[in-house]
Amino acid sequence: MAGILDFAPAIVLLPFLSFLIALGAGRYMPKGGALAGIGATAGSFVLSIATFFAVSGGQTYNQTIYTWAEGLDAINLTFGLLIDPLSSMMLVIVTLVALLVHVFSLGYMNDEGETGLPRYYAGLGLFTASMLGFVVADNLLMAFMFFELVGLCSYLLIGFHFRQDGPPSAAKKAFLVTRFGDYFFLIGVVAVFATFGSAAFAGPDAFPVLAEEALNGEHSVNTFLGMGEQAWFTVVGLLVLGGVVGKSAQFPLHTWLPDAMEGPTPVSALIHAATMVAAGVYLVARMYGFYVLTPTTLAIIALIGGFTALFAATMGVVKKEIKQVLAYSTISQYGYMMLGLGAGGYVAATFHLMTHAFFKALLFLGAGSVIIAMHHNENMWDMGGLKDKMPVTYYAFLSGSLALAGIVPFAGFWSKDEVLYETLIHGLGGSPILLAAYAMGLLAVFFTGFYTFRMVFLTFHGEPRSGTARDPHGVRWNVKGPLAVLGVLAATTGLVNMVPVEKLFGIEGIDFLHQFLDGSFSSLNAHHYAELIPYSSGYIGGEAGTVAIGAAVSLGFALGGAALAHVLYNVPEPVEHTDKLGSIKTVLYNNYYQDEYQVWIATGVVQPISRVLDKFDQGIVDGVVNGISSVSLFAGGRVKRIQTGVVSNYAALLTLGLTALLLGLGLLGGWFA
Amino acid sequence: MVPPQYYLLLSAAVFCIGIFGLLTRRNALLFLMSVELMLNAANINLVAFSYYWGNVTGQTFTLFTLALAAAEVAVGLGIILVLYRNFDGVDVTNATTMRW
Amino acid sequence: MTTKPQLKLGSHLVPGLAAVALFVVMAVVFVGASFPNPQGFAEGANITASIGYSMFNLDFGDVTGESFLVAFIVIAVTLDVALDGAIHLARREESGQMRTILTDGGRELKRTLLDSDDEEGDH
Amino acid sequence: MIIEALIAVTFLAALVTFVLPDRYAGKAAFALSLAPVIGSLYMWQQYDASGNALLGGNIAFETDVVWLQLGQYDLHWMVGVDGISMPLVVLTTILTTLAIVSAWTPIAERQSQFFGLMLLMEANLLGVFTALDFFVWFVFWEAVLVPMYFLIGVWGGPRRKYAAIKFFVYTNIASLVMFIGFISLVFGLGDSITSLRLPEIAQALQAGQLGSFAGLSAGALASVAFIAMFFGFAVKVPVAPLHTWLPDAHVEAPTPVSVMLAGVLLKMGTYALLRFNFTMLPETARAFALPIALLAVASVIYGALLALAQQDLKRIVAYSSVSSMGYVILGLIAYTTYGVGGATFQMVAHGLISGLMFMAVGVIYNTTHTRMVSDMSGIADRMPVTAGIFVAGAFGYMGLPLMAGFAAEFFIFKGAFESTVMEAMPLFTGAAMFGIVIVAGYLLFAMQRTLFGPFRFDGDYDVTEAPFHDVAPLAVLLLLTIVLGVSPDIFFTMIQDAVNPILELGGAF
Repeated sequence: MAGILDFAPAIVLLPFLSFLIALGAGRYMPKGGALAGIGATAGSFVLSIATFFAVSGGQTYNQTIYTWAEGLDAINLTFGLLIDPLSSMMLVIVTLVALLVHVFSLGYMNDEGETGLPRYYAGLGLFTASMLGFVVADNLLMAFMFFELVGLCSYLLIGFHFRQDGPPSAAKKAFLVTRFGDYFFLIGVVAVFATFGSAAFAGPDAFPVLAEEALNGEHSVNTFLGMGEQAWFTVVGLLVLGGVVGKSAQFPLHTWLPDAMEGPTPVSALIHAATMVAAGVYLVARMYGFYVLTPTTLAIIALIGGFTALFAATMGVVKKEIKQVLAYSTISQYGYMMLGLGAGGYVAATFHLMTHAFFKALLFLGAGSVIIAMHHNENMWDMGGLKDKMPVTYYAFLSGSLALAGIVPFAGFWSKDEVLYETLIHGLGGSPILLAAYAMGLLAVFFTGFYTFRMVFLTFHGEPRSGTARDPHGVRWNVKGPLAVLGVLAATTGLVNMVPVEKLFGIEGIDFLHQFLDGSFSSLNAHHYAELIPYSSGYIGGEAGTVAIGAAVSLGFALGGAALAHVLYNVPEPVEHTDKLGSIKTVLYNNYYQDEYQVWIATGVVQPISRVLDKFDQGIVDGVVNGISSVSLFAGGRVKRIQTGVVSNYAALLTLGLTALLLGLGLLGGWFA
Repeated sequence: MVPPQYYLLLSAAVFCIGIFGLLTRRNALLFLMSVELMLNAANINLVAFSYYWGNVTGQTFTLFTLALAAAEVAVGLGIILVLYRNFDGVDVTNATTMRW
Repeated sequence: MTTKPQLKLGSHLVPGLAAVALFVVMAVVFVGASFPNPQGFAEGANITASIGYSMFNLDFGDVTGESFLVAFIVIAVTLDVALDGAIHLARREESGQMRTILTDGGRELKRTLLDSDDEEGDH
Repeated sequence: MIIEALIAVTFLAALVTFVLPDRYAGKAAFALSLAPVIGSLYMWQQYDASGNALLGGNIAFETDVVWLQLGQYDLHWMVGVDGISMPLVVLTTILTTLAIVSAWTPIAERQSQFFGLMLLMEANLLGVFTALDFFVWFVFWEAVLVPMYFLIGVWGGPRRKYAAIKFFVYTNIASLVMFIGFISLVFGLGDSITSLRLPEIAQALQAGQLGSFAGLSAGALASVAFIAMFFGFAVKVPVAPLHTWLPDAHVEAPTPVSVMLAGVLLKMGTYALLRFNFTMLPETARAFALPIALLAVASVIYGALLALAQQDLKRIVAYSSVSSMGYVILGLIAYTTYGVGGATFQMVAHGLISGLMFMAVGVIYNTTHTRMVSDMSGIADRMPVTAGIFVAGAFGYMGLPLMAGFAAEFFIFKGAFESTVMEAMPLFTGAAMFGIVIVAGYLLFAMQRTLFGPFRFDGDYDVTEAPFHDVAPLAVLLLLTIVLGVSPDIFFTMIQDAVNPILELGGAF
């Protein structure tokens, strides 16, 4: 297993190869280049598993493999690989989900007779390669570069059906909103380079380590705009956070994710559930050593996370299309992860990241199979009663929903509960902001439970409400296979880190994920972060007591939400209860008018400014230039009049000229006095 | 001995009368006359200074200017003839085509 | 009903003021100028003869002076040319279109050239 | 000797093309233009210069011959190449050849004269980038305008005469002002220099030989000369308020001429700025850091916002050239390795990318005969390959990583952020960086309206995929952009080697 880490670059290059193959020879290959994609992702998956075991054996790998720009008297800009528990875990997640999505795409795209398959699989291949490149990046610049490439692939894949009007504008919106976030991220990257001179995550000159030493006063770093070191690190942290908020669709920049549902469902599953949206949270986890040093930034992250969780969950309640509900649930779940990171729960957030990747991918693929059955009609009110016609999809979907809602044995419960637990104990330990965030997170659990089961009951339970719902179009193994695999994963991944069980029943050593994440470089492991977090933890009735109470409360809320949904929607003829909300429904349905105000900023503010500028430019700047030329033309016209053609005038001018000359010379020469 | 200023004054007067004629008249023939006048003003100067320097060059030169004046009038009359033919009249203000 | 000549006064005399102005300036200058006494000629010097001699580069004359032989020849040629020019200008044409020196500011030439050019078609 | 050969061959090629019959002119011009390409690649392969040509570095392929006496100064024919001019020479030759190939379809009449003028312009451009004596340089600098005037004026669009005259007069006045600035500098140096060779002048200035001239003290003279030269070159760059000739010239010029105009002619301005203003008068440059940085940021944001309001595809790309050139100015004033090096790299990168974008717009124009965004939509449906390359080029323009645009822009941002020229430099850099969001905005918006959505076209031409020889130059340019993006070190090391001596002067370290 030792040499396996040298094959790490292959993980990234295999999907890139499949991209080239699909792009070049896709037309001539059976299934439009899908096989190349499946082969590549399978290869990467195997390699990732091998890397995973090598890393859990205590190995780590941090090598620079390519010098991008060699600075003669300045620092070099390089690409390198950093394989440690966090990145190997993420490698496994991304490659597994990518593989399953590729297989699923056979069913979703090929069988449905889509055209342009080579372009689709090329896009998927490039996306997987860029995402893996981002995961293994060893410095902030490489991370930013692949961060942007991932944004490009999401643009290409959302806009796959470019012949209609919807997808291209959704793709444009997605790219622009994330680009706005990446603007701040780019300033952050440049600021880190300027402040620390290097942007490496790990190794001797890693910038989190330099920041830590700078704060302890061991050596000085150049700060800018006259700020002190602490203030400047907070600013840099917030700048990078801009990119994270954009990519992980957190509160202000979340509007692109629901529109991104215009893309094919496997794309939504891969990109907008499991991997790309996770890039932001992964980035914060990657440079957590830097964020931990600045408590204000952590508090802001926690607040954004908590608020987004609640905010998105409320919007998910009233949606009609199955994919819209899942989109808002994704935003909400990533809110939890940000909450976990903000509250100092590094392991909790990473745990939720992993479990969420599986069950959300499962839910999206389940939705995909339902959409195939419903001939691409996503409206839940036309579905109903699919339970007995699509058993495999139903049970997998159910396991995913239970995980999402956070019901005990399923993965979602353990990870979400741990996030809330960390927030609670650090909140009690004397930071009221975390308590507020905890409250928002808790409330969101109730809404999550409600909309999840509302979705399940509307789609699978009750009487079929439309013709297609009565005899849905069957799905083949390539759809059911991935669903089954993910269904099992959604149920079992919780066992990896059952903290409450460990604390309540005192069974030491079952928090495998915690130990796993401790095996990294000294500056990157969970233990090191635990020491640095600025919160102290307070308990009500001892540690075990708080765990029990926390778990009970969150489970209670989840079950409450589920029960409400059961009461309202688990009836043969469910009716639109959300109308009772009246005006609140319209506000929720229109997503608190977030879309409108962002579109207004783009079209209502920026475009008129540019039109005014254009008129200014044409009128005044160009006017001045043309003005100067017209002055000379006008002057020419005037002077021309002197030449009248009459000889006497010329004689007169001559005489006057002579007189003036004589006068002038006379005055100068002193002839007169 | 008459000091040269007065000769200069005389020639200036004659010269300006010539110009006055040139500026105010509209008949091309009178232009010629005025020009003659101006030329002779110059001759007055020449002779005056010939006397002033006690050198005969001035006077010899005057002879040449007289000859030249004759040549000039000859050509002038030719031009006036053509002017008359083209613009049926010797009124100078009608012939305004010699411009941009 | 005598038709005695009247002095035609009026606005056409305004340009004349330029001439008057010129005279005034010159007059002021000349009056203010101061010249030493003129040398004048020797008593009884035969000036006319001297002019004659200086005309033909002979320097026997009582009064010195430059020689003008070249000028003499040139002025002779000039007079001949002037004479021919005058006759040519004055000649009334007998045959066809009179190709005299055009004084129409080149309009005729331009019209003939451009018309022919326009018919060729635009470029 | 190679540089003289290169220029001579290009001149000969131009003459030969002039006399060829129109039918063969296109193909022959392409064949003939391969010679300078091979020549420049050979030069690049043999390249062995180190340090800055003006500051005593050893110059590659240098020839220095006295050929004229002009009073106190004897004029040298001095040509040579260093890290800054080598990439630009290679860029010029490659871009001209590709522009010639892309001209086969659109240029339908008087082809021989068209291609002759293109090669003539290339020869002059090579002269500009290799000349190291002011007299020779200025001759080539003015000579470039003549072919460009005719190329725009004869083969251009409806308002071509207005655009050509405006371009010519505007640039000419600018070079006049620049000339006055430089000559006052030369006179200020008095008799401490015996020739107009740029290295000699630069080193004399560096040694503080600048005396007073025309009543101005040395410092004031330096500032006046700097401002005059900056104005002269800023028109060519173009910098924000002086840019109004660019959109007209681009819109009216035929596509291959636009490619050359955006690809290489704009770089003459920035190259000259680097050679004259920022190498010879570093202290004055640093004294003017604030206004120059303001102009740079204004160019970026103003150019980008204007592009957002345009309806004509070519005007969009033209205004975004103004915006990209603003980055170069920001990089130059930063006086750090990555700043000035990045600026020089951006000259090459922008040359390739704007060339690609103009060609792509041109290829679409060849079939649809319209560039108005509102006249057409869904072009990707009928022209998939061209649309694909257009999208890739647009993303390259937006600064997508692993493409040359990003490399250049990142270097400039990094260099400008950490620059010690001014306290507020990070703020300026942050403001300028907002340009990447606006660029993404209008390019995506334009692509969405023209390429995507259901196919609709008002004109009566049948829109079909472009022929191979139109798409091939596009593919070559895209490939070059990616290669330069993945490994910018091809040129970047060479550029840094030439740029670092300037920085020591500017006291940046």
